[in-house]
Amino acid sequence: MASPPLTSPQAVDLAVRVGTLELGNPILSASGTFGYGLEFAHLAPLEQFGGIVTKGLSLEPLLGNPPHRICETASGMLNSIGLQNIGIRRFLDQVLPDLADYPAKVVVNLFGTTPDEYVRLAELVEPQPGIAAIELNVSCPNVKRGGIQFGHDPELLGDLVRRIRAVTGKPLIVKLSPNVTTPAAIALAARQAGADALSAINTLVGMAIDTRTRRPRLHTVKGGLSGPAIKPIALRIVFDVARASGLPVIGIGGIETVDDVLEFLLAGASAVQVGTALFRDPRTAARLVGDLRQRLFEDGIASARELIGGVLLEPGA
Amino acid sequence: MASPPLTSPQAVDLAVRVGTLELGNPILSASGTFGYGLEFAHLAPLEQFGGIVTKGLSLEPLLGNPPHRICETASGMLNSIGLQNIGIRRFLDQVLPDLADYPAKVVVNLFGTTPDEYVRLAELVEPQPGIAAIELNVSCPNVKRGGIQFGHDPELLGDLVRRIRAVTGKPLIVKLSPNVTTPAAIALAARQAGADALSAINTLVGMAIDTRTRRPRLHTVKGGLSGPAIKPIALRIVFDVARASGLPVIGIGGIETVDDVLEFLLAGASAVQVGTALFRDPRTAARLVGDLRQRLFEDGIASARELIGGVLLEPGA
Amino acid sequence: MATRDVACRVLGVECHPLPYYTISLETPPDFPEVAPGQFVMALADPGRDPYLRRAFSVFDVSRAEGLPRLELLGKVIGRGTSRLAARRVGDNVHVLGPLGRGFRLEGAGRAALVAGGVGSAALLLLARALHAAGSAFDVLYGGRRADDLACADRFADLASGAGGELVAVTEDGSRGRRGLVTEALEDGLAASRWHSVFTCGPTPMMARVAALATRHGVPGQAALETPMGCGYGACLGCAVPHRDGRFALCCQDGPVFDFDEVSW
Amino acid sequence: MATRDVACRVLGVECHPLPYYTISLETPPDFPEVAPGQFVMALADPGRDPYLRRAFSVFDVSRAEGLPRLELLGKVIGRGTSRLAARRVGDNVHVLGPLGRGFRLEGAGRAALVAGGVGSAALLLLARALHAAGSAFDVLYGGRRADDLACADRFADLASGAGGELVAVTEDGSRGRRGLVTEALEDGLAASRWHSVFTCGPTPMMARVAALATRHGVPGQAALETPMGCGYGACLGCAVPHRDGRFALCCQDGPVFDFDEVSW
Ligand SMILES: Cc1cc2nc3c(=O)[nH]c(=O)nc-3n(C[C@H](O)[C@H](O)[C@H](O)COP(=O)(O)OP(=O)(O)OC[C@H]3O[C@@H](n4cnc5c(N)ncnc54)[C@H](O)[C@@H]3O)c2cc1C
Ligand SMILES: Cc1cc2nc3c(=O)[nH]c(=O)nc-3n(C[C@H](O)[C@H](O)[C@H](O)COP(=O)(O)OP(=O)(O)OC[C@H]3O[C@@H](n4cnc5c(N)ncnc54)[C@H](O)[C@@H]3O)c2cc1C
Ligand SMILES: Cc1cc2nc3c(=O)[nH]c(=O)nc-3n(C[C@H](O)[C@H](O)[C@H](O)COP(=O)(O)O)c2cc1C
Ligand SMILES: Cc1cc2nc3c(=O)[nH]c(=O)nc-3n(C[C@H](O)[C@H](O)[C@H](O)COP(=O)(O)O)c2cc1C
Ligand code: FES
Ligand code: FES
Repeated sequence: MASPPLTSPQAVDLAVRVGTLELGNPILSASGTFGYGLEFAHLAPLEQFGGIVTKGLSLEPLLGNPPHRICETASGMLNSIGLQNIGIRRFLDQVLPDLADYPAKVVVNLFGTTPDEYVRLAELVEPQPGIAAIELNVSCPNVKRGGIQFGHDPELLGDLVRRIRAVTGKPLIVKLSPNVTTPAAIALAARQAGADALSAINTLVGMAIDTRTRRPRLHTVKGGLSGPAIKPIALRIVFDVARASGLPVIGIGGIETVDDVLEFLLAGASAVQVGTALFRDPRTAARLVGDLRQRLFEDGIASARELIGGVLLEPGA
Repeated sequence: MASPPLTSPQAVDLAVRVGTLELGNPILSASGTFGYGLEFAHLAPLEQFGGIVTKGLSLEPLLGNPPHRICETASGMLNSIGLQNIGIRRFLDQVLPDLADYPAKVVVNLFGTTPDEYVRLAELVEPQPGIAAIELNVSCPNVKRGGIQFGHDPELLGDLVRRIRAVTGKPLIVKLSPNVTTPAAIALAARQAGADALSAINTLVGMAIDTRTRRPRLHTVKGGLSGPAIKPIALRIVFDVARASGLPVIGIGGIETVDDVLEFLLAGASAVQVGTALFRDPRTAARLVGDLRQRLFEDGIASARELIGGVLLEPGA
Repeated sequence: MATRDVACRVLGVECHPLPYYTISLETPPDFPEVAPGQFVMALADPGRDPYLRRAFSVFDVSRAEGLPRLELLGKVIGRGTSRLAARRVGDNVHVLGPLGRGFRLEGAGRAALVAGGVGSAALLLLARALHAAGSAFDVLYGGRRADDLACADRFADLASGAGGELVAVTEDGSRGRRGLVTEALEDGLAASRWHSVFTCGPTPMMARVAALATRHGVPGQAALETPMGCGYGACLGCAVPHRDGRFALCCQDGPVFDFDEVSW
Repeated sequence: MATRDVACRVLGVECHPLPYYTISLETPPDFPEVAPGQFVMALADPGRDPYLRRAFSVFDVSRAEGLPRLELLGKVIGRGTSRLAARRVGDNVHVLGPLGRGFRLEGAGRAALVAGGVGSAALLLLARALHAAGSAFDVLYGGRRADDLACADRFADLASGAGGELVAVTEDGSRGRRGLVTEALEDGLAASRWHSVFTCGPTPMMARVAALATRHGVPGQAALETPMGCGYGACLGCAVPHRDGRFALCCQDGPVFDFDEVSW
């Protein structure tokens, strides 16, 4: 490498950008896996996070699904929380002000069941200087269009993103569902509709049955699979959508070790989100920041940005 | 239960049918994970298998992909063998005759890159009394239709199955790809085109990168994910396609324990195939037959057939 | 709320007999005080099988050579509990805790502690606290058979030292009274023996305990069990249907709930 | 081909020092004879992390109290090798083996055994066999530093007992000759010291060894390493590019190949 030798781990530059979103380091907490962040400040050094993606927020508070909501599977878990959240207004009034004390960038994860709901959410978020970016959870069924998920249809997705784009100047990140034949087609539609970035992946639809009771392990029968089990799928989708869309991508799915972070950056991610691993160990995200710094130092890599998309392919691949 | 009490594990009836395919028990080896069966008779008691699904067979022998072809992932593995096989003719001439010595039913797994190839394969298989059923691997790109996978397009799939149906009276099993938005739509197309049964799932497309070398861990960059990691996804797809199509289904994906077998039967599978677990332990399939017998005995269940589709759902689910 | 995430050295594993076992862990000196009914999330093995931690009530605490010790009472059920049982002296177990809201002792009066099998794990510290506070209590300890009443003698000593007794109940009659522990409870409630009831065990048992106590106008608390993804409020996986129609979090709002908080 | 799948009791784990270790396993009495260069697939832990077995050359075999013992030489790299290193006396390790095609000794003449690091694991039984056959041989044992030459003394004893010697080579010069083991090989080949070469180590090293031997007209065999899903021919994951344009299976056609079989 041509760069001057690094004198210490502190000399490593971890800053990355995801489009216009600038992050002190590429490690964020994933939506729905670390609440609104603040609640867990006693368990994890929030100030070290590159960013915090909030629990999914809707216009009105949601109570969520009845139990059972989770079960463990091989190297992963299924969840069907039912998008329980405090609602956008309470978030803006009661949580956001305190989050301002942390250098971590705040990304709000938004979802609705009609485009109007998404637009209204974006309008409420737009004037808030404390919010650095919007992540759209599009793995929700559009109630007006017969319940097809927004994220499963390029046209539906394109219309949705266009309408939100019209009301916000904040970096707009579309979170991709892995449960589609061609994620790249959805990614292209997002780009054409004005999205600034993508995040991938949300959970895969799965199921488990308790053979003693013969009942599904989740009240809702099916739920979302997350954790290390899904990492290979996530990595493939990040690789594909980064190449197909040219948009910056935030990689998500089973990230737990610094090697996982490097894999996603090499595959084309500009940053990553850590989800299920936080349940196992709330300090995972902060640990990864330190481990990444140390690893790049040891490998003589001056900036995390050097890794992005750096996977070496045979000519023609 | 109304049935008379079981006097011994031997009294449990393990026989199942998958459409017109009758099996002594519901445990088969999965395609590509136990060769042509015979090679491993010294390591596993083949005679206990309900059936053996052969390595995928094509008209001409295939050499397969250059290394690396596999890598381990969390509770699973990626493979990109490249469908290496000895070709249908050598199989029929040199392997099939010896397989006749075993009570396990022989299911041939067939693939091609044009519908004509598939039809030709089915024609060669049709006169063979030693072959109990055909399983179609439709996770191959149709070279004539721009490389879209047969299994990703209901229309393409329907055309393919119709043509094969026309030349064979053997039970015809369509093996579903999990890499689609709506497996149920593919299942319906298979049914309408005359398939007798479905098997699900094939592997999920995934990827892994060696962070030391920055190279993909597989020569082909992407590969198929299998093993316990994918079980929740497989179970969901089995549940969905069994209900949507009404066809009998053979469940595949991460099966390793008797609880896994029960889960798949309860979700709607009439039989199961064991794949990756055979790599870890070649005796897995035979062990599962014994464990299933013992478990049903302990639970006082007279026949494995009682379990099929027996998951208990809340009203309305 | 002081919660720590610490590596604890295994001091010993004892079988009572299997599937029941106790494991003693040496914690760092500054490990916080544990309230009766609180729990820890334990990671027995650095590997991914199982991937998530498992919740364990803090069965007992002690001090030796200045270092606090935690004792957990486990029952081998699946992957998590068997991993923990397989630890050996000198191994490390990672522990996040103490977590959750424990039992509230105010106004307990003469109390019934109703344990179902390994549910007793949540009740020993409570028995100690009642004993220390000079409150009388009985321990109703139920199981299928004698072996299910692991560490019953510890409860017997504490109860008799506090002017109460251990009432052992087994379904097969192999120890103590034959029948269900809830039958013993019902008899005592009918005789107005207790001012309060504390329980931990299988959910159907606890629901029955709560119904019986409520019918007799006796207040009480239950230490609930739900699947838990994190134990500290992040996953929202541990929903408990609350009487008010909302969902409480077992790990944060509980695991101990008043009988009348829960929509059983 | 006799292959068994057996649970073996761990008799001991020794560090040489870490990351290198040897583990001794007690096999059932009827465990088959192991040929030099053969390997086993070991499952160190009943859990799923890692999920697949790992291949280990059989480093040594012995007999004690009538029971055959296997010794494996491991280097801690990732999840599989560290699990195995963490086993304790009395634990069980599942072993499928012996597997594969070992070294062919006919016409070895005076031989060079070229080991790179933990690749030495495949060469000790070979050294024993040559010693027993009265063939002279030298062992060229290379590594980064002295610690990488685990169990070098065993090789030294065997080699000197057979009229040869151990040539230790380290990149940092901390033991023996400074440099690469292939340089030592080249010198000996130039001096026509050997009739055959046997090697195991990192693939680039073996490729160089094969190229050098071939250039000097000396035949040889290499014990190759590839990722292995099953070790017994089922997964087709262990492809080795063959000179004839096809793919050989490392686990079945190898792991030992003649230098001129492999498309390096
Ligand atoms: C607050 C709290 C405190 C707890 N305290 C303790 C404690 O002190 N000691 C203790 O041993 N456990 C305790 N548990 C339960 C413990 O955390 C585990 O969830 C439980 O033991 C099963 O974990 P596992 O990994 O062994 O089984 P898993 O592998 O997670 O599951 C095993 C299988 O068994 C089934 N299963 C679950 N429960 C039972 C059951 N009771 N009987 C039969 N099958 C069952 C599951 O459906 C699953 O199929 C507590 C739980 C909570 C929430
Ligand atoms: C026929 C055969 C015989 C073998 N004999 C032995 C033996 O006797 N002793 C022994 O210790 N091993 C032996 N191996 C290798 C062993 O089977 C493991 O594959 C290897 O040690 C890594 O396994 P792991 O689970 O520790 O690492 P994994 O968790 O599987 O991989 C760890 C990581 O390290 C990387 N990696 C792989 N190899 C190396 C390396 N050499 N240096 C640095 N990083 C690496 C991988 O890319 C991966 O990212 C043999 C392999 C074969 C095929
Ligand atoms: C319990 C739980 C709740 C989640 N809630 C949300 C959510 O509200 N909105 C969202 O976009 N994703 C949600 N996710 C998905 C995660 O943000 C993430 O995309 C996924 O879990 C994969 O990452 P992981 O494997 O690191 O967990 C949730 C995941 C889990 C496990
Ligand atoms: C190494 C390997 C090779 C495979 N080859 C084939 C094949 O030739 N044809 C096919 O239809 N499926 C093939 N499969 C897919 C399996 O039959 C099975 O659908 C999949 O692995 C999921 O099951 P499992 O998790 O039990 O392995 C292969 C899988 C593996 C792991
Ligand atoms: S266990 Fe995760 S919120 Fe309670
Ligand atoms: S390792 Fe599976 S075929 Fe060789």
